[in-house]
Amino acid sequence: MSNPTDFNPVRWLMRNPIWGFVLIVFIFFSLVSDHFFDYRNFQNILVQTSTIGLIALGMTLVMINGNIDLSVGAILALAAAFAVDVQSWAMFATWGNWQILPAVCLALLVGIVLGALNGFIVWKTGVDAFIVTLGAMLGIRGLVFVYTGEQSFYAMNFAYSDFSALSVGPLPVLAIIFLLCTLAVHWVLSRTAHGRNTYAVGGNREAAVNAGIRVGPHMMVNFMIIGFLAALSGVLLSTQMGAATPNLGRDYELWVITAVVLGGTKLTGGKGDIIGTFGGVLAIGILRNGMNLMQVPAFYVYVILGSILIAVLFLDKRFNRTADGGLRL
Amino acid sequence: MTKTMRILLASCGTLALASAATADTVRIGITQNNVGIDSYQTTYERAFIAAAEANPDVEVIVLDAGGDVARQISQMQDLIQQQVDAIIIWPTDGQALVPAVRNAHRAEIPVVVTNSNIAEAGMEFIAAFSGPNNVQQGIYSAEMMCDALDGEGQIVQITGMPGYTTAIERQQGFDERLAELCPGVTQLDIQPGDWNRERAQRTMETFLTRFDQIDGVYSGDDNMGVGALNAALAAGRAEGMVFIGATNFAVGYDAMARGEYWGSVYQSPVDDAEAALQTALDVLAGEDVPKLNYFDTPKITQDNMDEFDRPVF
Amino acid sequence: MTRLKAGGPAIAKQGILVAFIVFMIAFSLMSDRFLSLDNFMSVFRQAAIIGVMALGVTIVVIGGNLDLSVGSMLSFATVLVVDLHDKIGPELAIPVMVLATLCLGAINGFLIGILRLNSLIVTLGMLSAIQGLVLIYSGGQNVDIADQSGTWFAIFGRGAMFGIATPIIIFGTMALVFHIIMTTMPFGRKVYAVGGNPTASVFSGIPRSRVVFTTYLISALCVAVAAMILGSRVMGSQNNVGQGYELQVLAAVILGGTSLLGGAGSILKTVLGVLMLAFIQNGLILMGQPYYTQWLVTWVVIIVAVWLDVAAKRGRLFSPIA
Amino acid sequence: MTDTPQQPALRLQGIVKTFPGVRALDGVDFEVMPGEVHALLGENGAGKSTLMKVLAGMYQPDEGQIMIAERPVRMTTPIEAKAQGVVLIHQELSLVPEMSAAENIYLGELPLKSLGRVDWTTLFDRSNAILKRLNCKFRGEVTVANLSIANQQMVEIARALTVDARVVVFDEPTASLTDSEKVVLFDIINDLKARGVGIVYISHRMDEIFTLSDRITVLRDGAYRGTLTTADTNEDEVTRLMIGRSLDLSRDVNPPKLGDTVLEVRGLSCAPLFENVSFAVRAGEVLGFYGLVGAGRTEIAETLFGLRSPDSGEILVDGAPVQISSPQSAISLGISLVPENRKEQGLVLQMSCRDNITLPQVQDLTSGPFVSSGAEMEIYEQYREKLEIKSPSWRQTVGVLSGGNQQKIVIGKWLSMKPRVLIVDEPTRGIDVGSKSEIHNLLRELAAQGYAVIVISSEMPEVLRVSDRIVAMYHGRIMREFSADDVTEDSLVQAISGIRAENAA
Repeated sequence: MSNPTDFNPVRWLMRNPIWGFVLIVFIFFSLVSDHFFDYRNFQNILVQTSTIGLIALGMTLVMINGNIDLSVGAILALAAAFAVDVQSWAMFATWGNWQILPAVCLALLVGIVLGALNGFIVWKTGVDAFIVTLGAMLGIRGLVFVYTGEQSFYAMNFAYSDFSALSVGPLPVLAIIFLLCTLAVHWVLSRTAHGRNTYAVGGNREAAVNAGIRVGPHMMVNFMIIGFLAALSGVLLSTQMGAATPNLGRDYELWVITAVVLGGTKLTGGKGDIIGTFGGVLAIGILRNGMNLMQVPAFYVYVILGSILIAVLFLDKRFNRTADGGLRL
Repeated sequence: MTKTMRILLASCGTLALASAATADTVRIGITQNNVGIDSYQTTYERAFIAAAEANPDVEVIVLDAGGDVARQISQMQDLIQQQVDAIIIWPTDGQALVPAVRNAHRAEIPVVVTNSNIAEAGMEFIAAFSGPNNVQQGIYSAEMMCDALDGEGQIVQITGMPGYTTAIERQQGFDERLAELCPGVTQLDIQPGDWNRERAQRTMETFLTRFDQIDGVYSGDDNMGVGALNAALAAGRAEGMVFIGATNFAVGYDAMARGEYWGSVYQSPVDDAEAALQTALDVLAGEDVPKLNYFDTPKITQDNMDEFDRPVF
Repeated sequence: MTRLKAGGPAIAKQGILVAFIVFMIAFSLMSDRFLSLDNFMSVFRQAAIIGVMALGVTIVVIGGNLDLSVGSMLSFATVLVVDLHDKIGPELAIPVMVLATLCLGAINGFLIGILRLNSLIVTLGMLSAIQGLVLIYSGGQNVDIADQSGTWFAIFGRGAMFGIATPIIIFGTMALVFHIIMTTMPFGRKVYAVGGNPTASVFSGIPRSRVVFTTYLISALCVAVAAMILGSRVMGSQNNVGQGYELQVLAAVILGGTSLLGGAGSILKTVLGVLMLAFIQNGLILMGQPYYTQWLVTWVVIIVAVWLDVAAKRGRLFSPIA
Repeated sequence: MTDTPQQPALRLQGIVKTFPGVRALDGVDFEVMPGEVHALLGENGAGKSTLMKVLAGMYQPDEGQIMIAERPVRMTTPIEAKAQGVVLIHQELSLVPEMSAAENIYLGELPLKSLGRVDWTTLFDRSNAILKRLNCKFRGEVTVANLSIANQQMVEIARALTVDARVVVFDEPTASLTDSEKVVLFDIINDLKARGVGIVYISHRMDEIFTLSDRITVLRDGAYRGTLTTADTNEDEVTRLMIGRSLDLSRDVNPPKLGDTVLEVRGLSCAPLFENVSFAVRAGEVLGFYGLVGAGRTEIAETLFGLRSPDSGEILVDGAPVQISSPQSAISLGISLVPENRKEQGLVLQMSCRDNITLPQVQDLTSGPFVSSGAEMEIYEQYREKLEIKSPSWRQTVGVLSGGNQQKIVIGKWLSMKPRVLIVDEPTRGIDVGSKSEIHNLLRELAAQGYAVIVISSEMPEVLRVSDRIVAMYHGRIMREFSADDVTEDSLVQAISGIRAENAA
């Protein structure tokens, strides 16, 4: 709980180096690219980051818990497939545009159920979440292929893909959903008992157990939240495509983890926040967007993104030295 | 055709506006599928850039989606944002890019689809398609297979990366044509090789264990075909086995020259790239461009390979 | 504090072994082609590339770290050795490739061992950066060896000794050597100590940084060897040839019961994990199952095998957390 | 208090708890009266922790009854136990570092508004009130990671006060407290007692138990061994009950046979941890370092072991100045360190006893390129005998051994290196009385064998018992040096509280 009266921007940036980085790349691209500093482009960046961003919100919770979820990319793909396919089920044929509603609900439910499954396995078996979700990442992708039969699904109804083009006032609706979810998860994490317990479970599991927090169900809830957000992200992505492809979301888990770690969440758990994650997501979004605008060759983009990830990690380590008091370990 | 006319008119309008803004050069953005993944795409990109540089009136923005649909959608947005004069897209997925193409269409930027086509639903939003006909290539391969086996035999198929349009279309063309042309040829199994020679080799090794009699192998491209050939050679069972591929790679061409590889479909990335750029320029110039511009991808076999240059990739 | 004795019959502690035997029996029953020397040799040969890499990653993981960069490092090494083969000849290409790959390993080792950055993120960054390097080096082109039948380079992937394919011999030999290193040599002991408790290791005078650094060099060396097998087997390479291998390798290591927390694990069990994955792939194709079945099966197998392992260690099936 | 004084606040009857292969509690009876401090004693492994976990609702007993105010209750979670008025204060700090003190105090039961929102105002008001009652100088808003260990302990204690507790269980509460902080804690305990709360007090420190408690219950091997009234018993009797034999607690008074100065430190500084520290230790003597937690003692040891680089000063071994840049160089100079935190710094818990002992020299115990199993066994057997390490086999992972045996393994590890100087930091922390005296005797014996031994301790009886000379530290400085003959408890306390410094100033 930082006290607003003693807010010190320099110290704040030292603790959240990612926002300093966001600022730097923002200024950099504004100066070097003609098309970057433009209101429409900012809209684009928000929409583009919403996919990774939504999942990153959930990943922040899961990682503060001291867990990780590698299966989000596959969950996203399965949810997208459901969202698109269910619309064309015969039972909803007479529903008109309302046929989208059960499709989206079912897709989100799929995400929650798969998240619950991951969480339940982590809870009951005590197997490391990394391993459980690594398995799920393969398995759920298998489910996607079983379900889709390798084909892409597409939405007959253009109303579905029109949704992604909607704007409310100055903001595209996808960006609004992303921002609302960001606020909501931030609120959950910083203001509710569940959110505070998230820190407790990751920061000192034993203490959480002793304090009577039911660690297993608690972690399961967070896996359900990330499942929901991955599914939501899949649904929104499928509205942008008007379709769902079986390979959707491959490698997303890696980018999501990258964004969350850039945002200062510790892999060991107990530490992190949504403000940082939002910064991490924006950093990747702005970099990708800016490099696209500047036409950085694809081959170099890999090198640049990889190096930046390591560099930020290094800076974070420099700024946020833990209290080992100079012990050479 | 009225729809097309309207698009063309719209395109011309854009051109007029754009020209007013940026003097006489046209800016064309291209977003490719996945440049690093194989030589075909890389050679395509080089040829595209070379062709653009040869034309002083053209400025190109070259982007690569890295095989990721979402990233390609972002790149489409970025290109629309930059108000390029035309967009060339090599879709990572034929279905999923339809809304993005539609957005470009709404922004009155003409879109040329290259190499692998957009889904039916998107046809009304594109100015033109330029590229090979993947279904037709599958059909060619089926015909060659049928020919080589004299209508009788057992074959296996190694497909590209599951879920990608090119892989799906080639398989579809092959399967349908084979069934119709040669009911005497049975497909024992179909497994993916992920456009990867080593993985194709592994898949083939397992096929060889599983089936005592394999008369022919159809692979989604020559890269995988050569992997399958390697496996058969190593097992000493390549003799008399018919290997047919698609997208003739240099390795496939050489294997054909050695007589180990039966045939493939010749497809030049240079032609592909140049055709795409030309189509875009034609559209911008207001010419009446047909919707579908397939460039020729002939069959290449041991018999006629002298007529073709060794592929550069 | 009363401690639980690791209870249960000894076999329950060998989750992977149980799963392995079950699968071998199941496949043998379901496919008459499965249980044959030829098929086994073929599976061993296919498993060799992943296997050799998994050996190195096992050592890294026992040392308490992760290595996700092995996939793109494999692409790098294979492209390099194949490309240089025709340019400077295999006798020079191999040492150059090994050196270059070791350099990448040294970068990992420096960032993780010396600077103490988190290994998951560093190797994730390296995964991306090395993939870029490969593409820049090759210009995105496939590389091929022109004279495929004439080069002695063929020995690594295609050759055989005493009727056994070279990849199997290389994999087997390396597994044995690493097993001996890890179980009977001071270095192995130090890796277990550093992975088990890095602080206590430093307090025991073990050069923790150097040990971690070395594990990454070993991992890179394994990748270089895997690249020789791969390059020689395929006689060419694509730029993304190793894409996704890091996860298969990791899955094999995990299946082998190596703890991601470090300090525990075994080279021989990793070999079992590697073979298990390879047999699942092979067995399911032999049974005519579509390729995605193996993903579903792997899902279940990974969780169940590790679960049995964990359960045996804590002496009860379900986790005690409420 | 409505309960009559005769009615126990809490009563346990015939509690049995078994784990696979272990009967951890075997029919234990225990009761606490309101307003009573009841000490629970037993060696490590005697079943105290299990009993406490049963009390706190973390374990379910297999047999037996828990009665609160003579009503049988079932407590299946810590929350239920707390609701019944039974609160456990843990031995190992059970706090979440990234949360505020207030959140930690109310962990698991944060005051809520609608929608699961935390009611911050109530939370901070309530916790600040509690902290004030405890005379704490920090507020509930502070993040726990920024608090000192003692203050963190206060947060832990504050938790007990959030409910109207009938029974508060203190499990080794003073392990990391300084003497002055202990005084505060004892005040709090007495305050609770005066309010009629029943206190269960678990500690290894006899002096504390005799100062505080009204009754003492002793457990051994999971079984109830008896309850004594503190006023009518003495340490000997309690110890005998605990370990089943009597213990020689006297200091061995044989004058040391002193050798040459092995290690000398001149003007060593590592600001702000310690400054201008000078001392020397000779072969055959035990030099005690006494001071409060945070006085800089551990940091000096770490510097001598190459884990910190000093700002200035000299270290001389055998009269020659040396540079110690790493533990390896310290080891090669014959300096070894038995660290403060056994589990985190001393041992690789999942490694075997033998491998832990030979770890520092594994590089040299080779025949050819291989570690010589024979040489390892020889060393292990030698030190197992010498230190009387009780372990079923050399293969046993050290994690399951008792604290005393673990500590012996760490000491054995360094003795096997044949060091010149053995630095032992808090040699008996968390070790039961029986093993404690064994380790004290061992340290004396080592000195007699010609080792130069430095013992760092926060326990005065320990320092007095083992040291030939005592260095008192305060705030990173050496205040005074005493010889064993002229030291008094008073002068020692004054020195480590900085009293001499204030007088001098």
